[in-house]
Amino acid sequence: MTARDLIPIAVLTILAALLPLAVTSSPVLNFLVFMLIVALGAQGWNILGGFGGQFSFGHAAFFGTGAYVTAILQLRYGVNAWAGLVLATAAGAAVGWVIGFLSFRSGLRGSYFALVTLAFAEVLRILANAASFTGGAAGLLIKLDVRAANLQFADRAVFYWLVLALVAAVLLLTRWIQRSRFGAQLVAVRENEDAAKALGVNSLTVKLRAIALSGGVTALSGCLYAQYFLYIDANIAYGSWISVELLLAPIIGGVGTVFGPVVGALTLHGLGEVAKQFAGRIPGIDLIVFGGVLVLAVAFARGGILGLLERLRDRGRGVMARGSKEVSHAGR
Amino acid sequence: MGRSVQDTTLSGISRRTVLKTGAAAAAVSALPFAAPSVLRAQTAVVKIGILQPVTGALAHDGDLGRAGAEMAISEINAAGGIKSLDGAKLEMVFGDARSTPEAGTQEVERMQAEGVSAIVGGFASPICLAASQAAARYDLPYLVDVGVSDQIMARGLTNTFRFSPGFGKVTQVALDNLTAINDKAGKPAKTVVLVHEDGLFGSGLAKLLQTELPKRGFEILETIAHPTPARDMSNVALRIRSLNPDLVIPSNYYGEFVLLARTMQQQRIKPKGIYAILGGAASNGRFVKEFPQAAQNVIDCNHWHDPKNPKALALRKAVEAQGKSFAYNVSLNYSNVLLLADAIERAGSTDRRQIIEALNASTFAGHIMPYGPTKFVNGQNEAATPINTQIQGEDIKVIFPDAFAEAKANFPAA
Amino acid sequence: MLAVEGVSKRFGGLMAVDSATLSLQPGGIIGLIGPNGAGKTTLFSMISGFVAPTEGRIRFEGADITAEEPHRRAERGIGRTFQIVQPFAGLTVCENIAVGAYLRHAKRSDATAKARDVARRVGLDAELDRPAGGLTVAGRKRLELARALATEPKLLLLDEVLAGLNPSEIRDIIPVIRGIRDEGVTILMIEHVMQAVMNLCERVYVLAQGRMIAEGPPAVVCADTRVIEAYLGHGAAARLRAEGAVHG
Amino acid sequence: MYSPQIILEAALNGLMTGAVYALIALGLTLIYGVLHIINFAHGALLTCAMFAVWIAWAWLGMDPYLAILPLVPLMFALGYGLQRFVIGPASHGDDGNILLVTLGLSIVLENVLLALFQSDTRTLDTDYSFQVVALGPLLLSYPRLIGLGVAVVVTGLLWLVLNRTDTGKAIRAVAKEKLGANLVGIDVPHVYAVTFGLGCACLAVAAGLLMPTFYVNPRIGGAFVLVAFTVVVLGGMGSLPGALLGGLFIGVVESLCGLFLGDSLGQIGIFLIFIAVLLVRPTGLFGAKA
Repeated sequence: MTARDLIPIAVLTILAALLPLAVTSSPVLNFLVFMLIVALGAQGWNILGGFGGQFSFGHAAFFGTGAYVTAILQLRYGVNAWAGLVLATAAGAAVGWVIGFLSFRSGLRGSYFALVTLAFAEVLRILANAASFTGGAAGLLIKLDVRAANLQFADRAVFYWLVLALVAAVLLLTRWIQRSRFGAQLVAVRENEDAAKALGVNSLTVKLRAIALSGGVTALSGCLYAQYFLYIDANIAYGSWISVELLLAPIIGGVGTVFGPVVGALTLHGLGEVAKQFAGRIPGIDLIVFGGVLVLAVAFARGGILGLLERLRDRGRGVMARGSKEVSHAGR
Repeated sequence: MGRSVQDTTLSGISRRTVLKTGAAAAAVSALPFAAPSVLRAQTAVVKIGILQPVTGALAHDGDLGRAGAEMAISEINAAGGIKSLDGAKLEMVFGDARSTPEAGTQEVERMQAEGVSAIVGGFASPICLAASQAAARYDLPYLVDVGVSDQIMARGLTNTFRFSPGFGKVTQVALDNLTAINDKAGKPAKTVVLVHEDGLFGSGLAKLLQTELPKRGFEILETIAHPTPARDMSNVALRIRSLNPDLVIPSNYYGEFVLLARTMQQQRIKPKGIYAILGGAASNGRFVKEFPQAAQNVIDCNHWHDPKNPKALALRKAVEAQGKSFAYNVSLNYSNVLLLADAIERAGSTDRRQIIEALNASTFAGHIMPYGPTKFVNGQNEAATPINTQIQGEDIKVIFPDAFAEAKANFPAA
Repeated sequence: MLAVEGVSKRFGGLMAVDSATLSLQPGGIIGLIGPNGAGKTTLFSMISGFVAPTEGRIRFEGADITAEEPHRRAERGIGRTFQIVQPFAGLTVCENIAVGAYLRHAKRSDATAKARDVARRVGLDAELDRPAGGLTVAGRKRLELARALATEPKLLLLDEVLAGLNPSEIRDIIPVIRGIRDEGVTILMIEHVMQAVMNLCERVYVLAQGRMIAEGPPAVVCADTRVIEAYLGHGAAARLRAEGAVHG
Repeated sequence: MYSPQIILEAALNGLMTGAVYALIALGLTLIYGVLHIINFAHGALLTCAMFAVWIAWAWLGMDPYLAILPLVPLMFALGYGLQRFVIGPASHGDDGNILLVTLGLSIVLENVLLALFQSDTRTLDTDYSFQVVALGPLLLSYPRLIGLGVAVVVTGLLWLVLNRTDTGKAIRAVAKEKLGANLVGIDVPHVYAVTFGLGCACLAVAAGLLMPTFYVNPRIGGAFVLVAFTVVVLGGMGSLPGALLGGLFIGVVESLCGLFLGDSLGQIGIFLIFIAVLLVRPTGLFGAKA
């Protein structure tokens, strides 16, 4: 990666990190923390769905695994919350690998892959709801004990910085993917699996790596959710709402781009809040906006918000550049 | 009734709101907070937070809870506000918990920013768990209105109070009352089938009953779990029919309870009694009105107002005049606000520590529940208790304990 | 280097390829011709690993590769192009070629350098930063070729790279193919443009209705009765000869 | 354990529940067979139809079975319009996009219903809602028996439409070979929309059959749609007889699993069947189409 790759990430992260110094309102910080947790999970989805083109409708399977693993480790085995963070990520990657192995080996793609991931998440939800070591339907409550060693902070800003740092780390990770052999092969598999195979790409391995990475990152966000709200149950952790939310953010923001998931999460949540300001008495108004934005984005803004911006920029430039391009064509 | 915030299957998409955070965008979009308070800067006000899920899966219940709280606030203000604070008026800061714990937390943050003195509400256990914990960070008094999960009070949070009975207490009383009602009728019921939804509420209850019922001489023939939403109750009914129990104890939500009752009616299953604990429909006016036949003689052990309290009757009239049904969470929110106002009155201050102290020392009896004076031990009102109702004719009647009973128990059902 | 031994492929009731045998020595351009539906592309797919043969064996440089995955064969040095060109539409031309180059160059800078080098060889250097989706048909054919070439194959399977090109485009690309051969890459090509086959190939194999019916230098094969009849129908060879006699 | 009579009754119950699953799946599989998309809005559309039946009963006093008659053309029109003017144009013919557009639609529909009707559960009551037909010692639910009959008839009708009418032939032509159908002058977008409309019309029938014994709230469709996916996958995507058999099969399996294992675990059974079929034989048990 070159400096040009790193600078935008660094600048945006630093700007975002300065925010708590200007904004001291807890509700705003709380909103931002939650938004960033969603963005992080969406970044996970984007690795598999955006770069790999495998649309999962069941990323709750990873989110929930992350949340449950950290909660169970802390509650049942007294494992430190920071270690829980690492182990939860690993568990998410492992679950990703298993689901990926089963479905990719059977050659599932497109709608079939979407359906099978959905079903896996539902099975996990029902199991978590029934099993006793997950606390069953009563869910799990992580003890409120505000100490940095427990990954609980008196100041919300600290948690904000923590999530922000992880989001930034995943931004770097995705930028690296974009610039690496693995990324090129992953995108090739997305665009045309047979052509990629003919070029020596082991598509199964590439997809498995992607789903493991994706599962790990999303599990990390689930873990942070559990750590922040200190309570989870099967419907929160494995509910289909999170699968949908993690998929919406990248698609609205710009699927398969580095910043897409973050832009999407911020836009959606911002729009939802605005909708509630204007029509708060209508239940579900923000969701109507949501679904509508999704349809509109697919219809008119392929590539999401970032794609739209890029095209607008290109159009601006295109007017000037067109002439020279045509010359070069003729010259060939 | 301590229901877990539910979410099932694909369409849960919106049941769990996809977008959950509260009104923080007010700040994000650079709108000022708390505009109303600016206008009232002259008169002293005490802000109290009312947290209810008025959108999402629990919207119907949340709406009723808010109605109860609003009634109490306007009543207190009409009677001259908080006298020890020179007649300061109560001002409601309403928060929509959107049927999810995160949204509940978010609203607590906003209420804190708006300077409330205490918060009442939550309804569902997961919301109460998360919201009371968020309030604990600021030592903000939190009064749980309904959430029955025993976890809520087991965390040792000093800011959290529950006026109504918890899960353990409800079950205990329900069993005591069942035994008493059965004994009084000459012990007609010996065998039991438990039907429960497989969420927090139903499973927890079933587990408790499985250990407790045999101790009281009942034989459990079978425990049947079903998901929410259930598409079909005919299997459950079939099993009940083949087991032919004296008593069916269901614990589930409205839709499934109605489905079960109607399917049992269809399959001509007539046990000696249907005894619901925190039943989803068993003390719901709409069920009685829409399916009087299926509903007939169903007994419930649940939160319920004191039917002999004139204030309760007046409240019921007022709520029904608004076109709303009168449910237990109206009475509970109403009573909780009165309880809180009394504590603020005695504290003579909006200081949080002093309100918490006043709540701890509360012996408030001006509420409309059949509890008598409150007595908080570690935040839980020890005096709180559920009572038994039975659907008789077109009405829900209190049948036990005798001190509150409006009618005699029809048991075994004719 | 490549030995296809009695390979068959059955799709349901249809025998697409019927015990075909083929053997290539290193170097040179070898043609695979035959009428439509003869099973040429199926045979290619079996050599490159996309279709598993029902019977028979395939060896490459002595190793039995019959059951190997396509990507393993690419690693061994078998490159292929597709009849229907399949560019990675979301990537630029350079990135497209780099996917192939990554097979032997793990580092991005190396792979990109290799891609640029290949692009120059096939005449795509002016298009490097354009999105692949925007290329003309001829451009896509070149890209298809470039990507396969970037994997540094020993054996290159070309599936109708000339189809859909106009005569001047064909004239432009033929030297490119020759250039590849001159660098020591063995080429096996399916081709319909007979003029190009005559021009390029040292030897041709003829497949008809799944069977290998002839093999030899192009001029000899084209005069073969069985080949003419396979293309033009039963009795065609005799008719042609008769006509030839009249006009001659 | 259980008497044979109970087991038989459970199996028959399952068969009758399965008939409704089959009807819902029929629409889904038809849409899949022709458009090659999975319609994620199917559940929300079912909810719409159920609310429509409820409205017809509550506001107009119309019998739920009778309500099917006007509802079938209405749902057809809704489906036609959605495909023609929303899903088709918005998705630019890309499968991934169609998934997303139907997902977006389902979110919008559900929440519009939520805004209009709030979240509480509604039921309706008819004289026959909980009537039974006594077949010897067996008590069979009268409305469900009707459901079973109607499901079989509708499948038959749909089959006739597909095989005996010009529209049906056009639909089958498009399902087989989109490009070719286009070349011979078939209006492909119109055929797509007709297919989508037919799928929605099936939902109208299913809703009318469900409402006498079931309840509706804005999210209820989700309870059925995953089962319908399973049925479709099991029956072979795109196969009408597959959907009917698959629906009946799933109904019986669910019922018997529920009887022996409890209804909660019965649910897991459905998903496991679903996953197993997808992984092992994605063409379905009854499906011939690859």
